[in-house]
Amino acid sequence: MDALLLQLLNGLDKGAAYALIALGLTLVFGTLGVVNFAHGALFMLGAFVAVSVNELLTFSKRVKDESVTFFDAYKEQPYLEIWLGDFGSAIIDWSVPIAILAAIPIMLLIGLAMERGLIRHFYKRSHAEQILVTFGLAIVIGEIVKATFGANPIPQSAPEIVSGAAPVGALFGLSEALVYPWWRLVYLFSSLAIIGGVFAFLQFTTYGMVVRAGMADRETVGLLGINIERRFTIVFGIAAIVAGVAGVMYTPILPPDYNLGMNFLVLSFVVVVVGGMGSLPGAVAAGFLLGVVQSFASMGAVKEIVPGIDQIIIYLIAVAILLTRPRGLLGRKGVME
Amino acid sequence: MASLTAFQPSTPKRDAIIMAVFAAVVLTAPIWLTPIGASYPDLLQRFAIFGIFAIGFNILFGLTGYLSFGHAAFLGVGSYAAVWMFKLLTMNVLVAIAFGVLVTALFSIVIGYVCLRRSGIYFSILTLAFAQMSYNMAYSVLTPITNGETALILETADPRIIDRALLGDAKEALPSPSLFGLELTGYAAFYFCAVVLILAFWVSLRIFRSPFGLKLLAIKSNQNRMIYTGYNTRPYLLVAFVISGMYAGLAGSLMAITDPLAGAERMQWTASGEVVLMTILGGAGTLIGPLLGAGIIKYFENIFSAVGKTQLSELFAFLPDGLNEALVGLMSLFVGEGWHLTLGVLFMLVVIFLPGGLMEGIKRLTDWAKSRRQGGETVGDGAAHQPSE
Amino acid sequence: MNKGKTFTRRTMLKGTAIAGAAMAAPTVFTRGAWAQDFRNDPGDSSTVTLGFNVPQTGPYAEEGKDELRAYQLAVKHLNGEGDGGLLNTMKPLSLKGNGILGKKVEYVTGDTQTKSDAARASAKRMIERDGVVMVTGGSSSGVAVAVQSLCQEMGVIFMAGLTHANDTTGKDRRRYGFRHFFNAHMSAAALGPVLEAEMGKERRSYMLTADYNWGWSVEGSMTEVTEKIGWETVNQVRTPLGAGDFSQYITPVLDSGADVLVLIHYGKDMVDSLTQAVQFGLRDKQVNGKDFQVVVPLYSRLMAQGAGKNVAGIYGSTNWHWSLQDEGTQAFVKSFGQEYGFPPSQAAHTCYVQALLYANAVEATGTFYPVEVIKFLEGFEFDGMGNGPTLYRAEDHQCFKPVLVVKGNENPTSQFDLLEVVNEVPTEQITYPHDLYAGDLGPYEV
Amino acid sequence: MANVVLDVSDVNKTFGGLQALSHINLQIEEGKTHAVIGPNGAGKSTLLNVCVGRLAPDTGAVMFDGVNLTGMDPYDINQLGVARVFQTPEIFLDLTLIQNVEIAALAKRDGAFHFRPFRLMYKEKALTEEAEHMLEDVGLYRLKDEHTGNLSRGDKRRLELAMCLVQHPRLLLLDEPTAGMSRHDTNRTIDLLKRIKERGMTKVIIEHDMHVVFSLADKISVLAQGAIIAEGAPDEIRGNPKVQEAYLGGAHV
Repeated sequence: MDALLLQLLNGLDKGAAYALIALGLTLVFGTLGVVNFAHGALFMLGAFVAVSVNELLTFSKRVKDESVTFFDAYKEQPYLEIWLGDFGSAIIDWSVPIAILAAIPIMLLIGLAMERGLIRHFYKRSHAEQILVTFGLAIVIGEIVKATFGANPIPQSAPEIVSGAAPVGALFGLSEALVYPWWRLVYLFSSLAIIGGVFAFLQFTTYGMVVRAGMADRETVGLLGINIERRFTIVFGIAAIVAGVAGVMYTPILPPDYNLGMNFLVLSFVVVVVGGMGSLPGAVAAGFLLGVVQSFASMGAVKEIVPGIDQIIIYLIAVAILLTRPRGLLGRKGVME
Repeated sequence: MASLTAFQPSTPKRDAIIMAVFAAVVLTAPIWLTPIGASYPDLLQRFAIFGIFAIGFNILFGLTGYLSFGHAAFLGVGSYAAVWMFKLLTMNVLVAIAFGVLVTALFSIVIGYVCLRRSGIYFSILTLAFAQMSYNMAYSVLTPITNGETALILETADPRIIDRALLGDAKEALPSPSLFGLELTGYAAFYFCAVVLILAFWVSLRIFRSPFGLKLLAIKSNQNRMIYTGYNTRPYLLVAFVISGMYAGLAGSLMAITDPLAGAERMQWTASGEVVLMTILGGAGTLIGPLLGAGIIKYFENIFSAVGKTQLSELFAFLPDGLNEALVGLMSLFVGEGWHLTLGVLFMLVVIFLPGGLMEGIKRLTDWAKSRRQGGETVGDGAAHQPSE
Repeated sequence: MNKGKTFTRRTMLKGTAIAGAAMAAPTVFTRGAWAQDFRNDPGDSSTVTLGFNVPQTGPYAEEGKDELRAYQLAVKHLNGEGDGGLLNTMKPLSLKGNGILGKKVEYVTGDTQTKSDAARASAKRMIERDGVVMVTGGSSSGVAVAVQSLCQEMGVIFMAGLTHANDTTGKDRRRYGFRHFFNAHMSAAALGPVLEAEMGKERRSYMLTADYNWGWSVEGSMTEVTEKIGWETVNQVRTPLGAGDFSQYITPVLDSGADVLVLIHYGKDMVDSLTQAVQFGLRDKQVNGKDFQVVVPLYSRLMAQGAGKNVAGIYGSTNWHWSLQDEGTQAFVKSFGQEYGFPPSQAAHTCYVQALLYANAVEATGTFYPVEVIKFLEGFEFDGMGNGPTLYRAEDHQCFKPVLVVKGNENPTSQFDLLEVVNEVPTEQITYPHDLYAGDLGPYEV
Repeated sequence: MANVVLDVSDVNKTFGGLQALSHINLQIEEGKTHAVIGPNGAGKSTLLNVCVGRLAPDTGAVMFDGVNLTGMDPYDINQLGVARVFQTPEIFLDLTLIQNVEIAALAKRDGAFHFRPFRLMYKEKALTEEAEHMLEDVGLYRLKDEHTGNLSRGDKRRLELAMCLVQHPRLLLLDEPTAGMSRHDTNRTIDLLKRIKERGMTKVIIEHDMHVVFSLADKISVLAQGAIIAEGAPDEIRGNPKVQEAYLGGAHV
């Protein structure tokens, strides 16, 4: 029972990551009609915003380690700590949450630049060409990050107070042994909040209503004299922010490297399509569904029955859903069929 | 040029010329590729093999518009099947090819039958899912068949039933794949691949020029109209899918022939993505484009990745020191470990400036050249495209 | 490098297409003529080319970069430039610091991408186009085995880089392949006594294993050794390569009753799974009245860097570490550190040593003829290369030398001071019979 | 009485509670041109879709020449000799005009599926000639090697018609063949359809434009709210008060 609960949490956690990336992917697709293979790169860039913020905050005074003679080895002490003492340490400790704040404007800018500079010229081009150009862009972004930060993963840590394991079991009157990392809980709930925020934005603001109407029938809304293009540019920015913030929040769980985006890209495409092209709730539902299924398939009891099932379960479920439901969970008719 | 770049009516004479030029270009590749450092057997073989792979992929994607994101699975299956033939029966390459293509055909019938129940991106993701499942299983649970991460390789202790029966016990050394006694290594293997490539290209040309090919193109253009015009499109798509899968299987067997090893990463999504990129880069739906795309990507992968700072400074040695260093520093971002960057930039440039791929660029170039020559000639040339009157 | 090849590459780079055409065609016919000789004989050329095949893209790109640095350093030292590095400490030494057999050493590089196919393609390019006499490098066992068998077929010597699976010199050993790096069996044998001393005889272990050959090979060796000291294996779970999020494999550990987690992952997988295991509070846990422990059988400093402070107090084994105090290590760290400004990784070390060992063997035998070089290396005993007295065992081409057991440093004094050496396990303890992992080296002449 | 080619008997079709077709009975006689008219939303297109197998009726049957079409695939229905022109032209963009017609001719000759990859298009002389004649027939011959994307709407419609005609169907279904055309184009299309009529081809036309209907039809059925409210020769329909009512004062009539 405890094991099942933990796996459910794991699955939701994983699902939250899939859902956040898929959400942006499907938003961009639904509004702009662009298949964006560089979306994973936005996630990765977000993670490296966290890395950069951390490096800025821990800019250090270096004390040479005299015992090492053949090269310069340093004991580093961040200037923030030297100048501000404990307060400085606290700031550094909170570098990931600070990076989330920083990521919002940075990712918005990156998103807008990407849309203005490249993506908008590809609205009317074939999906094949969109794939090629955005794939090229993803490679270029990845290589630039590699050249700047190296290929090795760079660890980030969550603030001290949320870095340990939460006694979930004790809180809910279950087994004492039942613990779950605080940061993963924070991540899960923040993701839910972000997803809720995006939906609320689309549901309750006039801006969002126009965007939704545009997703449903672009031409008609265009005929109403509303400048869809500009609004869609903003949508791209929002997608970039969502992906970027997801990336920042994921760094304490997964030390980022330049390949991070590519690793998530394929899975998030599967998620989007399983959810149904052009459907936001579909993408979110599929994200959580696949995450949870993947977790449960990894349990020892399941693997004993079907060895290696955890390696293929996502694809198996994807195939099953696509064969029983022609347009995924909630896809609209005629979109990319 | 038009009959090369687009689906245009052609004439037997014109096609004969295309075939002759193509064969000549392929067979002389070791000579004209020398100046760019690409003339050594392994890369030449790779050009031919990935050319076949891309040509086959283009029969599906270029003609029907169905974008498979899992074609590498067929490449891998073809390789595994061929290596198993080497291990179990004989080192004769024809047996390996026949078996490799046969197994891939069966495999692609099953996968095609399932995936073609959907279209568009749903089809793409279905193919991707099957390929990823194949890859993941080949890497782990199927290790007894695939030898997992290490890749399936030949052993001196392999049974090779036919060879042993005919030639007695093998020598101590590993045998090489051979064509009735002719060892296929180095340039011999390249020429073998080249001949297969020419045949594969010929088949693809015939398909492009056939009523069957025309129908596939019509499916891409308007499947609804096809159905109301009296066509059952599903079997057409399945046949195209299987043919294209068999091309991949053929390429896979050839990979096993030129290098008797089959590894799981051949089936990974990145490998499937690579052939998609090759085809789009060169120009989907054109005869030559996919080949061109395959050549360029393989060239970058094998040559650019091997250029280091030393070679660069040799190259710019004629420049003054400061300039030399600056240029070498800049260029070294794009070669060696930076070859991915070059590839990414190339993708973007091609799509931005040449919608329709490299063949579009070539077409524009020839059109421009023609229009420069003079108006009258262009008209005469245009008439040659339309022989049906 | 002979004259023709220099010409080829220059022409390629300068894009001039003149005489190159004459090159390729004749090769078809002359190939047969080399047969009684050997492939890529440098002959009268004043230079000789080595092929450095390392991962430049993909998950081990950082390690590959370090390997390449080591090779470039080795080339410098072989040619008598720089401070000479291990040429000063190696015993017995035949090298003279004037290249190999008086020929200046040049090199070509390639990208293995950590894929068997790509690695073989790039090795073939080196052999077919660039005419290398030896191929070396790599950062995974799959690549090592693939390239090794290729080199056997081509008759070119392969000096493996970082490869840890037993297969490389076990089931898949080859006459033309040599491994200086240690292997899974040795890791386990070295860790056994240390784990017993540090954690006691009554432990319950839980293993998470990367689901491919290397992982299985370590899993097998670790199980054998830990059960021999009395530990109980609670469970062994295989995880897909590159899973990223390992939480679904870690949570079952929590209430399994295990008190030791053995993480059989390498590279990015190890960084991820260790980071996540620590987040799940495993390091702070008490089970069966004991502190919960984590063991990482194959450790590297680059990985420790990726996992950050999570490595503190975690045991593992490594082939070599820069903080060793012997003469060889000091000499190597000195030249590497002065050249690049930071200490070499174990991958860099093994690659550097492999390059020197090959060169030394050629110098000693007086010929590039691979059969003679192989015969020299088989059973070759040497010292002063940073690992103490070492034997290249003839039967399986595996080096035998002491193995280091290390622990993640709790209080690092600098950014490189991530691992502390706990024990240097002597060679006798980790030696095993050569037919324990049966394999066939194959013939000398191919 | 002439031979009945298409026999629609008691067909019902509902979409989620909305009765799109109710108890439709329709007999199309061989060689006649039968028009189905009615206001928007009357169920004309649904009726057509039932006839070509795109929609399956809830109850009732559609018989073509003694064969029950219910549940048949559209391509099989076409192979029986039923061709359809769509309301918005459905042609093969990206291909040339001649190729469009050739594909249609191939369907007639080779059937629903035919795999001979080594035949060559440029050796199909007879087929090409037939297609060229057809294009000549509809007045598009001079554009035969153009890509269809550049055609005007009227030309596209004519091309689609040529694609249907080249198959020599026994029954031709036309969904508003002149919708969106200029008067000039409309008249040309009427002329074309009249010529076909002379060849004795059976046609069902769905049309808004009364000018077209009365120029062509031998018999007219009037559909309103899913039911046939009147049927008869053009003159009978013209004077029918129910029809006038259905058309809101019958401004067109």
